[in-house]
Amino acid sequence: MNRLTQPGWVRGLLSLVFGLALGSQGLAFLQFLATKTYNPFDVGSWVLGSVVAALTFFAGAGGKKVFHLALMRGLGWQFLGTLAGGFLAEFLRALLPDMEPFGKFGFSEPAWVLGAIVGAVSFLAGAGVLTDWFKWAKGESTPEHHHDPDGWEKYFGVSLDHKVIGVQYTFTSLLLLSYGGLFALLFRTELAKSGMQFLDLNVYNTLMGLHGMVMIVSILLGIAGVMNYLVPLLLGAPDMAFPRINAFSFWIAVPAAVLLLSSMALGGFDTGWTGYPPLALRAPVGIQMFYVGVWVAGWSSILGALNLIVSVLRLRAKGMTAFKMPIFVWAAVATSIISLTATQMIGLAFQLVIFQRVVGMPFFDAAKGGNPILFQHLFWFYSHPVVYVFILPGLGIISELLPVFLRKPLFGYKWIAMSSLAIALVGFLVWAHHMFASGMNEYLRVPFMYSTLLVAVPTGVKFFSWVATIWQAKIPRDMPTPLLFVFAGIFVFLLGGLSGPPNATVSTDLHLTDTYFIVGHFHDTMFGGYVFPFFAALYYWFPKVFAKRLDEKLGKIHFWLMTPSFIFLTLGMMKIGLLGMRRRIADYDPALGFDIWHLLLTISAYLVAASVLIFFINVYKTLKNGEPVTGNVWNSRSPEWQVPSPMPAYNYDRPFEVVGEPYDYGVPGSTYVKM
Amino acid sequence: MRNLKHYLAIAVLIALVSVLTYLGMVNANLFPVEASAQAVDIDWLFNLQIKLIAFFFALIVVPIAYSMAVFRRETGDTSDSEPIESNTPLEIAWTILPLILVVWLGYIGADNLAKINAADPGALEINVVAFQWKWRFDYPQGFSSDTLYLPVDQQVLLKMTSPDVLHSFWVPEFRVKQDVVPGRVTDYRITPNRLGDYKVRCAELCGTSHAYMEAPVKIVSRAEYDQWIADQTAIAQANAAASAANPDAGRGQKLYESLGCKACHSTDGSGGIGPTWKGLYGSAVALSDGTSVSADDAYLKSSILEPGAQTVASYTAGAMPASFSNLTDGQIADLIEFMKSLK
Amino acid sequence: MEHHQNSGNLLRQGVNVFIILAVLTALEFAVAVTSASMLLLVTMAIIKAGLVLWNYMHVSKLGGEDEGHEDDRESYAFKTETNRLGLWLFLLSDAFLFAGLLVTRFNLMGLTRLPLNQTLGLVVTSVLLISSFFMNRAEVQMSQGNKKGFTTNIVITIALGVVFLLGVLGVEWRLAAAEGVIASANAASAAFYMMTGMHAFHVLTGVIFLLIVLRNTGKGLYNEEKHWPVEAATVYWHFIDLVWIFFYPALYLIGRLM
Amino acid sequence: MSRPILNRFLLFSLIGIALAIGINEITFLFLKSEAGRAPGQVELVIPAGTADKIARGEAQSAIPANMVFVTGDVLLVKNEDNVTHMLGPLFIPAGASASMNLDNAENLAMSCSFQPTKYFGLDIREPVDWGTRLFALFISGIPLGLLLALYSFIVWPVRTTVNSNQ
Ligand code: HEA
Ligand code: HEA
Ligand code: HEC
Ligand code: CUA
Ligand SMILES: [Cu+2]
Repeated sequence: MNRLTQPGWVRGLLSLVFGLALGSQGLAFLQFLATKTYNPFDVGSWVLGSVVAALTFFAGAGGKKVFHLALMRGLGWQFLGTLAGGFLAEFLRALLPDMEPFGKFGFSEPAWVLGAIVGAVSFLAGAGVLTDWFKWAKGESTPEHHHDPDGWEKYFGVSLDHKVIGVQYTFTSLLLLSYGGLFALLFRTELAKSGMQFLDLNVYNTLMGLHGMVMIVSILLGIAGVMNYLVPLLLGAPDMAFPRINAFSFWIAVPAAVLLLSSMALGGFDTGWTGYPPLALRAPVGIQMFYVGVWVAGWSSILGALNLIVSVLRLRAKGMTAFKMPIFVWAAVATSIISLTATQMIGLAFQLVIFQRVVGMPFFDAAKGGNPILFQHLFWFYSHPVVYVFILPGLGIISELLPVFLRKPLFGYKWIAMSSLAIALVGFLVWAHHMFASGMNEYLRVPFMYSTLLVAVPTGVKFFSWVATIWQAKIPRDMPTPLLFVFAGIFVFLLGGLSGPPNATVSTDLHLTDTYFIVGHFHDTMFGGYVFPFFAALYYWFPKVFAKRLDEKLGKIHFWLMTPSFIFLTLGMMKIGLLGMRRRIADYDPALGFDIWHLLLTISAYLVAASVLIFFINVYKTLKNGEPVTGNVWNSRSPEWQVPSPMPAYNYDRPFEVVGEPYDYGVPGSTYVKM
Repeated sequence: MRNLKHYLAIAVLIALVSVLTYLGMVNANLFPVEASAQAVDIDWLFNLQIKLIAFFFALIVVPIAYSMAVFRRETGDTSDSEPIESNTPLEIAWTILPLILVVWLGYIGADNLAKINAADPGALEINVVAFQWKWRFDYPQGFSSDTLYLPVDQQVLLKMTSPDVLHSFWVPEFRVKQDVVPGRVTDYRITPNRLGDYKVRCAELCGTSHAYMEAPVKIVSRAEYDQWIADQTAIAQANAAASAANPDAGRGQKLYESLGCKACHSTDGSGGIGPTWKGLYGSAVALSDGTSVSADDAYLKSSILEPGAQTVASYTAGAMPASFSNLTDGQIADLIEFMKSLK
Repeated sequence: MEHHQNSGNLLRQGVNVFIILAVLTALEFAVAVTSASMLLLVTMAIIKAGLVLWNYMHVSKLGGEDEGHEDDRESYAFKTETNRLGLWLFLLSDAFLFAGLLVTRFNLMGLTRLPLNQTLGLVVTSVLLISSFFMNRAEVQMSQGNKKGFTTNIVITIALGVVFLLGVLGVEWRLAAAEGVIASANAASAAFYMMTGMHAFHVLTGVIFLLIVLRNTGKGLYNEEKHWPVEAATVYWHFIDLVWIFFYPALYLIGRLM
Repeated sequence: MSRPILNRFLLFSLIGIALAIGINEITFLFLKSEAGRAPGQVELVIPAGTADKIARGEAQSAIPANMVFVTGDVLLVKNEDNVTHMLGPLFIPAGASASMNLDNAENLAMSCSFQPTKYFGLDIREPVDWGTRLFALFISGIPLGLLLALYSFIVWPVRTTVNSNQ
């Protein structure tokens, strides 16, 4: 860590400013060449400029050495690969009759698509993620383990250690959270007042759609981070079952994120995160980067889930039967079942649109026998279950932390475990509740209403069990930050969950669909089910990872700034939604009288962002000045806390054995694991 | 016995908080006025939902808050809480009861859906075309309108379709929403029951100007409606007669209305998403690359066929759909003839 | 496992299964040409899939009997079992992709089908089926340490795989286009090209996988005890066959001619 | 997955589906719409004297101006009038009949000689056939079954081999 604190910082900051200026204005200039209008404040250019700035920052801070890092190599190769793929496609097109090579954004659209794919693969090859596999194919053997460099460098290189990968995931997730949040702040500022202020309509739509998808990818990486770090530790395994696939799953998400953001430079897209055709067929080339980016990120989910399920099934410690697994492991398995299978459907849906745009296969063109509704079915077959992917690990964290802080067993452990599976499995058959107004088969709306409402039952079981856990527990006086976030998570998720059934009954949904009520609903569920528990997890396991404890005072400021403003934000959204505020509009009718509401919502959005900024400051300060703590900070029974922090390379030097129940706090003489 | 006291206390508190939450929500002015018979049914279901929400909100929040207040750890106490593991009958109860509840709610929901879908065979049928980014209402009398006039207390059946992308028909005061899907006709049944002016607001993201895709709805008395129909029919006939005099421009005007050019181009010099057509023909048009061209037949034709090729200064390139490139030469000639007539 | 059985038994089992599969395929063809009962066709496809899963892909090895080395997590047997689980989960995931393609096909075409060349369809289907038979032979030989037999059989499998690819991409696509099944003309045709294309892509990766295994066998990397990559390639290859067992009726047999 | 677990899932899926049959069909009674039937043959009779009536300008016709069909229906038009009638592509001489297959879900307005408005509306919808109903059962029944099955493992545990590797 200390490398980051040396004067490199100063160099880094200077390079950051330089990179930002160069990146944004360079892109604005390229745009000038293409469109003959020069706009130095173009939002897209600035966003991509900030990507360049991040790179120059690290280059400046780390000096020459940085270019040896896998991350930098990978990005360089992705750039070259994109060019190579693009030129290859243009060359092939030049051979065909009646094809004009090159287009508005330099390459023509097919060339961009091929370039994007080749670029992503080049990233992986260039970073060195595929090296071992190439060797295996050639029949060479490779060492079982790789040695990671010391210090911060290991986080920028290809490591096979699940703990390093977990941190890499989490860091990337926070970076994307900042991007997504920044987009939200931009368009929220635009919405503060009716009329168009400083964004144009297409940029608004692009920011809004990217906000959605970048946040979703951020969540996927965030849960992958927590699961990667924790699950092997909880199982007592030295690593995941397939460390190389694990590294692959993480690294493929990096070019995916770059692709997603690069859609801004290629004209953006105006479809929102759902990317419905036929609108998507008319969107600028940017939508292709969006599709390809999500498609690539999907492989990260699929392979990560595969790895996790195998690890849980094969690598449990001695004595760890199904109902003695930590509850978080149950949640992780349930989540992974969804990611493993359903993700293929969004991949397919996007693939079909990509092919329709590039090759003209008319899957969604009604005039040629296509069906736009088909896309929605394929899309939601993934995108509904995925909302449970977001929350199950979060709810697992809640269930994991409550007993530790309340010193009381988890009430109804088995019921909570089965509820995770139940939510995941039932969640597979409810997807069409997003399509109640779409003109789908009339008759099927009712069974989908039933199945959707059924999800309330296992979710309810979780809530009731938490309540019973909390009931009569000795709740600590000082309220440690992780516990605060757990309580807020329960509360906010309750708000989100209870706003679900009105969407599920068809006739009320016909009023609610595509309004800010839905926007309020899903921000509550995602924050309550993911963001709040995720922060709880960060505060809770930070001492395990870095052997330093985050500052409590800043933590509490973070909490008390974030929670009320966030709750106000979403309840306000629900209110104006009910009154007639449509979603995905850049401007609204002043006659509706929403101006004041929107202004308040924008202010609360800024407060939420400020609280996250405080969290970042806390992390930075702690890493720099924090006192080392190596012990069982929270007095937990869980195995990872029974050994000193930080964890050594292959976790436990001797395998442990499970001899009791995981959450028997307060039961005299009981232990969970024998080290 | 000590516990009984606590259970009684939270039971009372839950009841209290449920009622207060419910009252708070129904008095928070959450809904626009009800302007259709369907809205009345839907709001009934909303009210039921609010009751459930209030109850379950209280059921979860009250015991947690109560524990925080009452069972807080004494300062200096470092012992563990009393270990209560699990209680299977209780778990079964709070699985089965919500299960029964949601099945019942599903049944209520289906019943409610059936009510709002109930078809009146005598419903007035109007065709609706939604396109980027305008609504057009085609009345059975053979004219179209930008405003949806509806007689009060009669069911209407809107037959909706779109030539381009998905849109969604929503009048918040009617509650019901229905997507408009290219390549098929979707139905929207509503029985307006309150006089007044409302707006259709497109509720499905349909591209750049989705935010502005609104159209007025007027619910008027039967007599007013009949009068309006008569007026419109007369105007339509007069127009037909006028265009009979200059048949090409007349056909052009029809195309102007039916193709949707009207959505963006005005004929009276006022602004819009695209430049006005008034006085366009023969004028010098300043383009965004700094040059200027004369708006002759060739230029106009290419502007229609390839809107992206030359962009008029201060307008967004690509805002005009490229989907008009399949117009025939004859249709384009008619359109240009119509532009010529707009001096 | 296989060590206990003699090679004659295994060969006979492979042949028997193959014969049943062949007869069912012929029956499918006959049923479709005469009456096209969807229910019957789907039932037959499920039976065929079951046979392949059970006898060629050895689904029972999954979590079935443990190989008794649980305590030694560094052992080859333990790792193989772990790898096997991973591979099957991957196939499960991939199966969702193909299921999605089937959904797409039925959504866009309903109970109609495209004017495809029936004879050619039957021929490529048979080629893939026969390749599965030889793949099974190859695996049996490997588990008995007969590298030469293995090599012969795997070469035949690869050759049949290439023939299948040429048959679909080179001949079928061309004939279909001549019949008016053109990808950009209508959604149904597009679905046809997407399905066969995605399947062919998997066949291609399968062929590459087999080539790698073949080469590494030559280098002496596998023996009758330790040959996980061979098993993986085998299971993957049969999976591709399994997919086609459903694609064939979906594309060629089910529904009225458009 | 071991056999007892699998059996439990299967058993409860069946229970779930059985319950769902009740739930679905009761609600179906409420929602029963015009399209809630299987495809079949629909007969339309043009009564004698229709042409005369139209010629006289009598607005009322015995035939509805709009009809709802489901895909797969066959519309059989019997002409009992004494003149030839037309319906869209159909040409029906006096006393004869003609039929039309309605294969695609669409909303048609066909020109027609036996309606005062000279127009006949055909609203062809997807039928609620057995396939749709089975799908509906699947959608509501399977989740219910899964839910019950999962919790049943707690209330009536099974002996499993999943944990036997310990
Ligand atoms: C983390 C994410 C998450 C979660 C957990 C949920 C949970 C639920 N969601 Fe949500 N939803 C989204 C994210 C999420 N959703 C997103 C992102 C969208 C919009 C996508 C887009 O269009 O962009 C959406 C949209 C959405 C729609 C479509 C709305 C529309 O566009 O028309 C519907 C409709 O049914 C719905 C329903 C539900 C239901 C019933 C639940 C249930 O799971 C909730 C269950 C929980 C409870 C009910 C509370 C606790 C239970 C009890 C206390 C027991 C007793 C209660 C009862 C018996 C009622 N959601
Ligand atoms: C996890 C998912 C997630 C999260 C966390 C958020 C967070 C926020 N969202 Fe999000 N939102 C979605 C998922 C999410 N959203 C989705 C899926 C959609 C639908 C999109 C669509 O319709 O297509 C949506 C849509 C959506 C809309 C509707 C837009 C529209 O329909 O037109 C709005 C409007 O207010 C909104 C607001 C916000 C705000 C204010 C936050 C705030 O909480 C954000 C707070 C800010 C941060 C968390 C970042 C803070 C950090 C910094 C500022 C640090 C500075 C930077 C550096 C250090 C580099 N969101
Ligand atoms: C969605 C909005 C939209 C619709 C619908 C639309 N246009 Fe346009 N049109 C524009 C915009 C914006 C411009 C200016 C930008 C440009 O030149 O590309 C334009 C420019 C033009 C021009 C050049 C005008 C000039 O001042 O030089 C012509 C001619 C034209 N449109 C014809 C048509 C015709 C004919 C139709 C209908 C068949 C039509 N437009 C429909 C938005 C639209
Ligand atoms: Cu039309 Cu939005
Ligand atoms: Cu959903």
